[in-house]
Amino acid sequence: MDNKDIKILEAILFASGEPLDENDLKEKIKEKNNISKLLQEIKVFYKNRGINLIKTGNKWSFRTAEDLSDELTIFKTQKRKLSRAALETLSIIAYQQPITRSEIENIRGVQMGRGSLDHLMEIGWIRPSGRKSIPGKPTLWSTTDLFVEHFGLNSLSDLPNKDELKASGFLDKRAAIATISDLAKNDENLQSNDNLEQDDENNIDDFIQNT
Amino acid sequence: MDNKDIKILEAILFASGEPLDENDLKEKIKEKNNISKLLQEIKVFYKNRGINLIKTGNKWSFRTAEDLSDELTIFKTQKRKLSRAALETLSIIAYQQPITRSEIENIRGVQMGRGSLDHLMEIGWIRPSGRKSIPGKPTLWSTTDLFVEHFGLNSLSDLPNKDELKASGFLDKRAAIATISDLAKNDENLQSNDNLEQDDENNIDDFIQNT
Amino acid sequence: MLNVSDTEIKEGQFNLLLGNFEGPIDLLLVLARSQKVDLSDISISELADQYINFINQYRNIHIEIAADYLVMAAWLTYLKSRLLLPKEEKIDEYTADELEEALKYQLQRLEAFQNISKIIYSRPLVNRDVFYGGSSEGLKVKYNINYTSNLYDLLKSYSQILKSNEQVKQLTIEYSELYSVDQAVKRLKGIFGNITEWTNFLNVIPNLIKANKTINKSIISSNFVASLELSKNGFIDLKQDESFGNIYIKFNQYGQ
Repeated sequence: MDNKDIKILEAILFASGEPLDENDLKEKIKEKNNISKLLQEIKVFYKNRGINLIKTGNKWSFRTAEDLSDELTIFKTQKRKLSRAALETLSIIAYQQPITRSEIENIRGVQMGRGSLDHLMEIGWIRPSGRKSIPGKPTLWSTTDLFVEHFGLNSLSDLPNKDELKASGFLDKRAAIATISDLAKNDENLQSNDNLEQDDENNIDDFIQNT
Repeated sequence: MDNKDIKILEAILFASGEPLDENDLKEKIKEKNNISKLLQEIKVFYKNRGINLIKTGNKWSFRTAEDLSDELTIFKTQKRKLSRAALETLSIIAYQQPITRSEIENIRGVQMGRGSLDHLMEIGWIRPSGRKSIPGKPTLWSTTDLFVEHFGLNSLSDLPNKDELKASGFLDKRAAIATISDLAKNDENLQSNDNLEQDDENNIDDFIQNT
Repeated sequence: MLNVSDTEIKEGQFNLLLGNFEGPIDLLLVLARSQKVDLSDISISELADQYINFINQYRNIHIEIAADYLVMAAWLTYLKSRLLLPKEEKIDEYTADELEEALKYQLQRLEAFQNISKIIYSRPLVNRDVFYGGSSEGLKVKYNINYTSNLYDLLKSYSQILKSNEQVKQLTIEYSELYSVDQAVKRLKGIFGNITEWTNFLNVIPNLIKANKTINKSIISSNFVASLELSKNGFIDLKQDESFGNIYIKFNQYGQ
């Protein structure tokens, strides 16, 4: 192989040890217009080796091959397992983003376990991404680039079984059993009917609005 | 290439990032007697690539091709976390901007270390934004667009308000032990509030960190 | 993964069991799977029975059950009764069929996401299954400092400030004018003789001090709790003819 550009790309990707943006890689080579083709060539070259070239989002990196997971457990640094709740919450956000907390709760049929969202955010897999224009302007949550990278996805459209879920109507943000909570609310209303009106002491302590 | 042993050797040499003893490598593969032959094969395979397999003494390692070292400089980012003091100052400015230095000190209950604001300004996350019309005309501080961008926000109004912080688990009092260590950290912080930067000693585990 | 078998229920670990579920719908889903048919074919009426039995058995061993589980039990009872009725006029804004459909949808959707979350987590994860590596030895390296503090750190930091500012420095417990259950029990015992006929509960409680709603509420609720206590001990009888209807109270002359 005599292509100097390929050698340069390999060396940089190898030495950096972290995903690199295609645009930054371009800067390093001569035939800048060839960048995609060259990267593709390298990818093919390593296809069946112990190291693979992977693209996630717009970034490229060398990683150990997927099928060697069992042989490489010595390198494993993941210490804690995600809870089932956190994992379900993460998947719902991934497929339904951007989504509000109460929409997530509606799907799971349970109030968000404490720590779920902040925990996922601490790991760096989700982020707030704007607010929904409904009363209360609740925060919308989305996944991050790090999520895409960590789960080895090319992009969000690469999420497994997405079409299937869509076809089944499970990606509609339909409040399925809003009816249940409606009922619960009705009960509340009936109970407090005996002219004991509730004080409207809502606890809104909205810091941003105060400032 | 169908040789699993070769794949394993490549992956281990790649992931470890440092020279490995031939005898240790032997342990990881099936055809232990083949080790020298396999390593030789890999060496030949990478001969003209951007990455070479090198033997020094009895140890093997991948490194970038020698003929590239002269012309290639790569940039690596050194990751650093803000000190707790700087982070607190920044978060107060983010939520309460525009705000004066003494107002920040008031909220934190501690005098601001010299250079705290300068440091944040140097990074480019805060900027002076006019003066407050009270005696002394103190400078008011606000966050910059770069701040919004770095923290992955669409706009400042994306910052969760107090109720949302609570709902997302940020205001949870966790285990008693955590609370005690938080208190301990508070003390620490009071003692060393001049200490602006702190190295990567964050508690987020490597799973998250190493990427 | 979660297996609710009878044996599990009979053995002592039962009281830990509810903690295995992520809420009522999750429990329902596990029960539904035990019917071993496609989720769209499950019998909602049977499912309602299963759920209510489960909750009742659970309650025998472990009194505290989160309110949302109880709300679900009540709702299922309601749904079941609606399903049993002949298909008649619309009583409510939803027909029984619509409610049944909505429940099935909710179950199927949750199941879909539970499966997805397993699929996603079984993907090759960085630092669990696949690894970055490499070494920059041999290349010239220049470093730029990159501050990695992220939004999480920022919010955490701000939350710490909010928390520490909220910490109560000194706690003073103020005198409460709320009406206590003890007071109510004493008072009700004092007027037993007068309540020989069924009397509206609201008529036996002291005049409400209209100025303060909170105190009014406390009077009503402590009298209600007191009357439950007294009826449990056999001093009085209580009755209510319909849901949310008036509550009637009567002295039980055969009581202690």
